[in-house]
Amino acid sequence: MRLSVQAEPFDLGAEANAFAAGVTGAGAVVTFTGIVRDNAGTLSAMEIEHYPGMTERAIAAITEQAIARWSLADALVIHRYGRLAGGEPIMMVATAASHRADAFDAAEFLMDYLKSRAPFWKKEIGADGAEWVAAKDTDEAALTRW
Amino acid sequence: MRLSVQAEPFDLGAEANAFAAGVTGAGAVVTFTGIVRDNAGTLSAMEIEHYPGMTERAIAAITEQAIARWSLADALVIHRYGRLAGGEPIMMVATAASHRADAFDAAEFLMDYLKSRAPFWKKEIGADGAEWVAAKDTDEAALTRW
Amino acid sequence: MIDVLYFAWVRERIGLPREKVQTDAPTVAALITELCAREERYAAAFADLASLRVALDQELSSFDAPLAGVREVAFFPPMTGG
Amino acid sequence: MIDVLYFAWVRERIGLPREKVQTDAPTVAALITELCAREERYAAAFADLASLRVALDQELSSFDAPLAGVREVAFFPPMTGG
Repeated sequence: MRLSVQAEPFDLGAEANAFAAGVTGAGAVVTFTGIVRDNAGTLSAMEIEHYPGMTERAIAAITEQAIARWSLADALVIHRYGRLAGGEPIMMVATAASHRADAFDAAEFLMDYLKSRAPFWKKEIGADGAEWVAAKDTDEAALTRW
Repeated sequence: MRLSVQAEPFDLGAEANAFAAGVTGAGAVVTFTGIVRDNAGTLSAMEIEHYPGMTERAIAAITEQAIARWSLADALVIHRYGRLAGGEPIMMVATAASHRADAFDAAEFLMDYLKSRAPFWKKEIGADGAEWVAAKDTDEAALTRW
Repeated sequence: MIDVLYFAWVRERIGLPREKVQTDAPTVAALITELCAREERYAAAFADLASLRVALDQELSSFDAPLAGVREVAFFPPMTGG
Repeated sequence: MIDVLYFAWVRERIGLPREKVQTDAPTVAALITELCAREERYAAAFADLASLRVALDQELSSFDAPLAGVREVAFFPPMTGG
């Protein structure tokens, strides 16, 4: 299990390869990567604030829950904070399991919980000012399926 | 859209990076990688047979359906054939969409359809002989959810 | 003349990957009956149709499908890709 | 003395990321009432509790939770990670 809360960019491919190389006996690896949307060339930036201490605790608790529930061979969570440019990766999760359904379900669970239960707040910085991203009702509703 | 049916190994990380670099405006990238299970060090090999011609047609049809249904920014499918050693990647899919639910659903759809509708057959080669992998009822049942 | 292809254990039981067959069979089922009448290895391969699939010109089809105009018939077990 | 932390627009409205508060408030709600009585910027930040979340010692909690033994209280809007 590797969990990282970091300001630095990460390399999706290098992380995915290192993760896959570290698991034995798993037949299925799923990765999810969130990227700052670069809408139609309007290179928007994003500022991500977090709650040092609680962030790490929340991510560890969510990931341990996923590993236990879906008998994962391993799991990875990387989440950045600070200023990110359009097109940059924000975060990624990876899951490894014997069968694909478990790897997919665990990755979706991680994403749903990280989105609404890990203390990060996104501020979108556009040409005409900055705005805090509002939480969506659908994100809160997504938790009820687990 | 990149579709490849190949005997050669592929590099998960390099493919994931190239795929993510090629999409603009997508906030979510999901990858699935299937790996030859190396059970408890019994390095089993796998022989994958396919139906040249039909394989490419089936993969293209399934992928085009996924792109249209989930408005994907892009999709990738790589599937190997021939002899594979334990721990080697068998295949991967990648999907890119604006939102995570679409990227996840499309990747799961691709996997469910590739598994039961693309003409590949797996033979497991163990210490005491070779055996064709039997199709699972659950794989056929998985198609009904789409 | 029609190209008939066999994959996986169907290929192994029949002992060849493909062959040209001269037939007037109107349907896939009729072609299977003709093949089974030839030799025991065909009968063994086609013993349980529930565990077989058929593709006509590289599209999945059914055993009662007509063969008129078809150039390539393939028989194989349920697919196990992914 | 209790550490009180503010994040995102709560931090911006109140104008500081953290402060030490001397309080005997028995619950989170009582602490909020005390803070709102101080200055307008607190009242503005806490105007709509439905759009706020609270964590006690880095665990999500509720506004009616007791403060006894708590060292760190954090107020913030619903989270938007991922």
